[in-house]
Amino acid sequence: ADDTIVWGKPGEITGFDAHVAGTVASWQMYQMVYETLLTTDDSMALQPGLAESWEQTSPTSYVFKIRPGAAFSNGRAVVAADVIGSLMRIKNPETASYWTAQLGTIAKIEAPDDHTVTVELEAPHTAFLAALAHVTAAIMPIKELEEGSFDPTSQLMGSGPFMVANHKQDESWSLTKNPHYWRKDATAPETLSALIIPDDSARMAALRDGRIDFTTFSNPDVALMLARDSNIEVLPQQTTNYYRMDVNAKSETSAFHDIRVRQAFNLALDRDAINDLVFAGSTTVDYPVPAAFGKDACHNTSTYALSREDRLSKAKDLLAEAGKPAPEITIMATSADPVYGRIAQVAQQSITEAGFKVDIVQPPVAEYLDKVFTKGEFDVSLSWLAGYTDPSMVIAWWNPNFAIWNQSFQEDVPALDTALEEVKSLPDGEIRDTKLVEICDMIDDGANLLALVSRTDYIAYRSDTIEVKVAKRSGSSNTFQFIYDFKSLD
Amino acid sequence: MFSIFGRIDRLSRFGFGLLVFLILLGLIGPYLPLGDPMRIGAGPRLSSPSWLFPFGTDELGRSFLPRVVDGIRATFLLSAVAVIITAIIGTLLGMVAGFFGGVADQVVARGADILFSFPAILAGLLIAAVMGPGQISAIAVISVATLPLFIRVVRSVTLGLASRGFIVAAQVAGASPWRVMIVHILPNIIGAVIVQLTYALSIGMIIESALSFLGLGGQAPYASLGSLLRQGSAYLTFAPWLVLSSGAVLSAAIMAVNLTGDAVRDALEPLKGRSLT
Amino acid sequence: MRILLYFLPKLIFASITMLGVSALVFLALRMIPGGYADVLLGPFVTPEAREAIAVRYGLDQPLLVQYLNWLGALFQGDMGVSMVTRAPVLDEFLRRAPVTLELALLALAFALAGGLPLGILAGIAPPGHRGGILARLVGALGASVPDFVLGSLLIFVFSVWSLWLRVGGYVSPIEDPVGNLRTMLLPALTLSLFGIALVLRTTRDAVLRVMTEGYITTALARGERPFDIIRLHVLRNSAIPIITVVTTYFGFLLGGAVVVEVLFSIPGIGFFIFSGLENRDYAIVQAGVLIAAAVFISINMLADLAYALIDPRVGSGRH
Amino acid sequence: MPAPVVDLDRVVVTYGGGLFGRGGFQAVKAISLQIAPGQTVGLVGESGSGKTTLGRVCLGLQPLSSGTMRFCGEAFGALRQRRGQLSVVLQHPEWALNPRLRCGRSVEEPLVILGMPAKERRGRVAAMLENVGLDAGFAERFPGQLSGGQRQRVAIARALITEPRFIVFDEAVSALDVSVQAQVLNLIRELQDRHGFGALFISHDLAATRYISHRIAVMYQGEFVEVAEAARFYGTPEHPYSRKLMATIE
Amino acid sequence: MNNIVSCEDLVITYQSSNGPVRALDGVDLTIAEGETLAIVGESGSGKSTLGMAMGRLLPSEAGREAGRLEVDGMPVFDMARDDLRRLRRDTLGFVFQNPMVALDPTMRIGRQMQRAMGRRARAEDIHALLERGELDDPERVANSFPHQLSGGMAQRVVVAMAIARSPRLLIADEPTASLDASIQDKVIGTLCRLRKESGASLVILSHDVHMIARHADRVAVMYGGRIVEQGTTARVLGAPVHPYTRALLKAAAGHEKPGEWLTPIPGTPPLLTGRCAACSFEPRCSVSRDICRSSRPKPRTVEEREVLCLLAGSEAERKEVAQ
Ligand SMILES: Nc1ncnc2c1ncn2[C@@H]1O[C@H](COP(=O)(O)OP(=O)(O)OP(=O)(O)O)[C@@H](O)[C@H]1O
Ligand SMILES: Nc1ncnc2c1ncn2[C@@H]1O[C@H](COP(=O)(O)OP(=O)(O)OP(=O)(O)O)[C@@H](O)[C@H]1O
Ligand SMILES: [Mg+2]
Ligand SMILES: [Mg+2]
Repeated sequence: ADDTIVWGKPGEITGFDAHVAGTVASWQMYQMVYETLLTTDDSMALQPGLAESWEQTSPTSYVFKIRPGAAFSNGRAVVAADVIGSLMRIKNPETASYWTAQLGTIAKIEAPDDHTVTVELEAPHTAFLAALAHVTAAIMPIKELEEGSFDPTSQLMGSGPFMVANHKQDESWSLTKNPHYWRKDATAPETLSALIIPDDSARMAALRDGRIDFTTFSNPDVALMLARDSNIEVLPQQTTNYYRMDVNAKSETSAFHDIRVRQAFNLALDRDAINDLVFAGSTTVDYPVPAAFGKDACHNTSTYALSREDRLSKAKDLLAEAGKPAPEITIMATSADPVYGRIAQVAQQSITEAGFKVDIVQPPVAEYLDKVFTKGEFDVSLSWLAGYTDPSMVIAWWNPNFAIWNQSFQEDVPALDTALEEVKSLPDGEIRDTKLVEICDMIDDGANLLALVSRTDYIAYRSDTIEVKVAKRSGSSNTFQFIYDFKSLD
Repeated sequence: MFSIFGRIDRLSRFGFGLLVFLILLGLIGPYLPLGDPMRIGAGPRLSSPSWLFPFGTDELGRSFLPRVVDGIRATFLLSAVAVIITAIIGTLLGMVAGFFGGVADQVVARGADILFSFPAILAGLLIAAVMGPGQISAIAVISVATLPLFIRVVRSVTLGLASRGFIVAAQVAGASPWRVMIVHILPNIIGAVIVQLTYALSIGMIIESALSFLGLGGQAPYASLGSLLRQGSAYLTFAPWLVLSSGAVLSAAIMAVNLTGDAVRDALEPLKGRSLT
Repeated sequence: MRILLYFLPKLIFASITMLGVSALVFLALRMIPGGYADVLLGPFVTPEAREAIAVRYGLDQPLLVQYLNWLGALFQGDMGVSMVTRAPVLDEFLRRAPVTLELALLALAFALAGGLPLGILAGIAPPGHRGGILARLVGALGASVPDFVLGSLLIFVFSVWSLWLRVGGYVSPIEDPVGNLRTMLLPALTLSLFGIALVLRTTRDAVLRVMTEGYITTALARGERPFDIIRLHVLRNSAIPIITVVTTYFGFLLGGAVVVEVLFSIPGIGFFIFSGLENRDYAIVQAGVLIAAAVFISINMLADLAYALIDPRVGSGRH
Repeated sequence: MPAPVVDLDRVVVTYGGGLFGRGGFQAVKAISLQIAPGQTVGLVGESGSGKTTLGRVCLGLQPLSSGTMRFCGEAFGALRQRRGQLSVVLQHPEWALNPRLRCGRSVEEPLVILGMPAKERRGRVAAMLENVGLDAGFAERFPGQLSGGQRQRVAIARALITEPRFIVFDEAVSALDVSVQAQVLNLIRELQDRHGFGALFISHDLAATRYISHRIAVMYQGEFVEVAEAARFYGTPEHPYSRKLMATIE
Repeated sequence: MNNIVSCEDLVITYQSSNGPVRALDGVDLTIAEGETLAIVGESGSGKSTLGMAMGRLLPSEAGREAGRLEVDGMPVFDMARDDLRRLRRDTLGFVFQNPMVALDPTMRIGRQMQRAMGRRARAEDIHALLERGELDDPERVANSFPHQLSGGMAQRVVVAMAIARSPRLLIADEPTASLDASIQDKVIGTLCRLRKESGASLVILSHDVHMIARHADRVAVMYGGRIVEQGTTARVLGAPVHPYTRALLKAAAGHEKPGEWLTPIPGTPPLLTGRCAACSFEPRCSVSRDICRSSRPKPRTVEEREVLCLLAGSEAERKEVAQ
């Protein structure tokens, strides 16, 4: 009866610092509290956020006008200093933010007045604006931070629709409406509480018995499982994210040190089978440049264009050529989500047909990350990649000088690096698309980071208790970007 | 053996029969025409039990029955290996502690206490975290959890034996401590060890499946009964046969071991009741 | 005096055991692949970021120094801070302790209510008696159905037919006592089945053993009624093994009910340690395991005390 | 006169005590005793008077708190050096033999420990079993298939197989029936005549002890209160405690 | 003279895992009011079974196959539970072999005494009873737990408990076997004194012939589940006629002269599985004849005692004794 909606949150945040934490479980919570300068709409076009308008005055300079009514939850208005301080904090190596590189190189950032920020980049960086639209570039109350009344590593305080009233780790969050939120027509309820329920079945049960009003799933089968409940709706949200496999080209002990074995692996992977058997055909085969962007840059590379038979025979030939007709490999997937195990098993079956001998291990996340990104002790690793809101952002991952965390396993291809550098500064358009095709060919040839299928989020909610607004497509795991327009029906 | 069988009651006999059946099933399962446990897409995804797929199919369209049969073998094999290794180590340590006493006893007993004061599943989580998930760490976890069991029992039985005439006689005759332990003590504690072994086996099976259930046991597509349960639990409400079948078989397997353990114990140290009138 | 003399060595041994546990946990945690930096940053770990986080939490110091620092802080009641929330670990534990305690007490109550009477019945029933066989069957079943199997079954039943009970989650009993019961009953039942079997089997064995003792014959010979014999002689004399397993079981419930807490998403100690481990949140896991072990050991010492109160021979050096 | 097989000189045994060895319990208090070859010394006394402890001292199983123990005129040394020279027969017939070994194997055990070749052993075992009045078939039986008296005979056979110089019988006949007790007592007497071992016969049954012993020591709270020729115990012994014991057989 | 116990052809069999064991193979026995009867025999002869049968305290695997046993005129094996309980409580008193086992280790002596005396017993009553049992410091004893007493004291407590309700029949199964030789006599003395005071009948089951000779009025010798010879102590132990009784006396150490040899009974006692069709002592008997192997002896009266021997009193037998 009261004005509350309850979110069934699948995982607890991994830290409070929005400029640092790199997990979706954290991002989704930050989005309730923080705002970014820009945001995106239903079709992933950039939209005003904290900046009510912006202007690109040259290929390297931007002017942002900060929204007059915006204020942090303590009532203090958001001013240019907060924007500058936040961006500088991300840039500060001591913060250890991974977002530094996505922002490009800022030469100068200034505030002509309290509501204007000008940024001068050293070189053109097409994705600059898109990078500002990701929650990692959240605008924090810098004054309070400097005064010491706000500690971003243990508190959340932003200008977003909600503010934190209470947090019990691993148990629940209670958020109340930010009284100073600028969107005065927001229908959001007074309280948003979140219950942490990691288990899919338990979350479904909670949805059924009304303890939670909405939640998310990554397993497409939930739609099937919840179909019988007429008061529960399941909305698929297409994302630019996709499942991917990293192949360890660096390790001498891995069979994949030989590029031909990598290519054979890439060819032998049956992406359609993954779609059919793991996702019941509900998703699509995906590419280094995600399908959700509507580009067809990678569609004609041999890995995707050839028939399964041709691919298999080509793969076998490559293996024979490499003198390794039956390479022994291990696919590492994390145990965090059962979907990984399923993908790995289907992949296992499909590449076994080319002659590979395949094992699967599913260590916990921390171990997985350590083995893959720090030690480079693996053959194949399975994970998913955020596609963000601009093709050049995600594709930058193929440049190990940019994605330095990939250096443990990614081969450095100078030609590809150059191309990727180039594409960063090309504005969207035909020239860029041609460049993307070229890049896709190189990526396919290197067979080092492989795209598999796109990752759809499923938002399930109780149609009898709340009204939701969800973007059809989302680029930055910005699942609940319209939370301010959710409505409680009871 | 048969005389033991004759002496036990119907419930225990049922358990023993069940155990034999399950072990046989696990052993000859791969040669039975049950279908390929690994074949993805052998049938439609998540179809309910039918003649073709008696336990239904899983979320990758694999027939679930052969997977469960495979799981029986995996679960038994892993737990048995773990428990037998542990029994050997525990028996040795317990015998040394009980027979030599003094410092050796203190060290072993304290060590057992330390192991014992970790709740098994916490120890399991830690070990699986250190060693990485998989069969080896599952074996280690089972060992850590059941080792104190063996040490304690063997130690106390050995203590009881130490003052017996034949032990003292052997010592007086000049037998070395190792000779006394191997020739005289070991054969006399083996019964107690076997009883513990069956209980440890059932504990081992529970731990193995609990670890697999948490995703820390053997890795897919290898399937133990616990990992099948984990796999099925994602579809609990939609495809309950996955959880129900693997859960029922797992419980039956553990029960068979337990009942057999009871039978062995009843045969070795019968406890006769007495009526109260 | 007798009890004090009997207790002192146990206290000393307990502290040695605790020291061993602390060293083991500490070492184990440092051997785990991956650290909090990985968890916090996801895939975006760089050596610099890792270093920054290590410095922030003092993980850059030599192991021995870290261990001694930790122990030193522990003695002052400081268990460190959680890396995720940066809140004192002790506070977090104190918040969760009531949840786990409630769950454990409920499960224990069920276990005793079910296991004791059935165990006594099985112990005194003549061979072939129907009640005795039923009790043994319950015992065999209870010891054989793992908690996550039973838990899954209950989740299935109660999510398909939304009967009054609720699956998963947690409601504070202060805010909503009925809601609390609705959520806690299923996990408590799940945990108690094994307890019922444990208590039942132990009770049966202990009663059977006691029934062969001479003083039962003596009591019969002086014409006591069966009820009095059970009340006066059987219960007290079979209490020690029963107390032993009940305390072990309770200790397990307090520290090790991880699977059920995870399964039902109950924010208790077990779940906390579990996710602390997933997050490589060292302070939580160290403190958690240590607390679990301390609770376990103290409960066992309480049990020792109970032995000494029940059996006058304990600690007197004669048996 | 040959040296006594066992020669105890002011032997003291203290049990336990606190953490620092204080407040121990003196189970044997400054006892001296000589046992000559071929002689049986009976040891009687109430429960807890230290009989078993003294027996263990004579076998070299019990560390001394003070005093000395000499064996055949020499310092005792380690048990292993005395292989084959000592034996023991304890109470409880059901615990006397390793239930998992065939009786023949049990009797053979001391010879195996001595390292005697297998061929030689077989003959000795058969002869020894015959000596104790059991036919050779008993070698193949397990202790579970024997009566208490038979078991005690096998235990005696095991004790004698190495022709030891000294044997301790600790309550060796106490658990046996009168009739069987007589069998075993006679057996021990006969065998001693033949083999000439020295023996310590511990019992709280004065009747059996005086039947078998040459000398009897009465022990009370860790001390000898009377040591006298066995014949003395057919008359009136000196010490009141001894007289109390005598009363039970009149 | 009234008989407190009368037992006719009592057969009791244990169902064990190795098949049935016939512990009593037809026992005929009467016990008079106020007398002290000793039952002697080797281990396994059935003494305890007979003693326990008098209170129907046998374990559940034991069953009566045939015969009749009446205690105080009541058919023990055919009575209602409550009546049986009343019989045990008011008419019978038991003293078992090991007092440490017979007393509940977790209950103070006073409390256990009270259970035996009845709810209304006051502390003074308990102390008085303990004093009658020759326990010097009754207050301390009543406040003690069993393990705090010596064996002799504990057995006196058990004796005192047995006479708490002035039973008419006291049954003592090896009452001193677990005690030190030096205190055995004192405890048995206490028992006999208390019996005399209360005028009850006393049955002592034992294999200690010396002790029996001193305390019993009448002796019954048991062998193979039957009573093979019974009569007054002086007659049976002084001039035995059954070959078994003679052998038993000759085997017991204590009466030999210095240097003299004992004469053991060869062989081992029988373990019956069914009704013994011959004389069960025949295989060990030094005077046996063919007839002993073919017919089952019936009770006969020879030289003023009842004997189960086909040869007793015969010519051949007498010659044997003379040797
Ligand atoms: N290992 C031990 N530790 C401490 N005290 C002991 C130990 N063994 C024996 N005692 C004590 O030493 C004393 C003498 O014991 P011992 O066994 O020698 O007596 P005993 O005369 O053989 O008695 P029994 O006739 O009951 O066998 C007893 O009071 C006993 O409690
Ligand atoms: N519970 C039982 N189960 C099977 N057989 C039994 C049982 N109790 C006694 N017996 C057997 O019954 C026979 C008589 O036993 P009982 O105990 O009456 O003899 P006893 O004369 O009292 O011997 P002891 O002097 O050893 O006490 C023995 O052969 C014995 O083995
Ligand atoms: Mg002794
Ligand atoms: Mg008896």
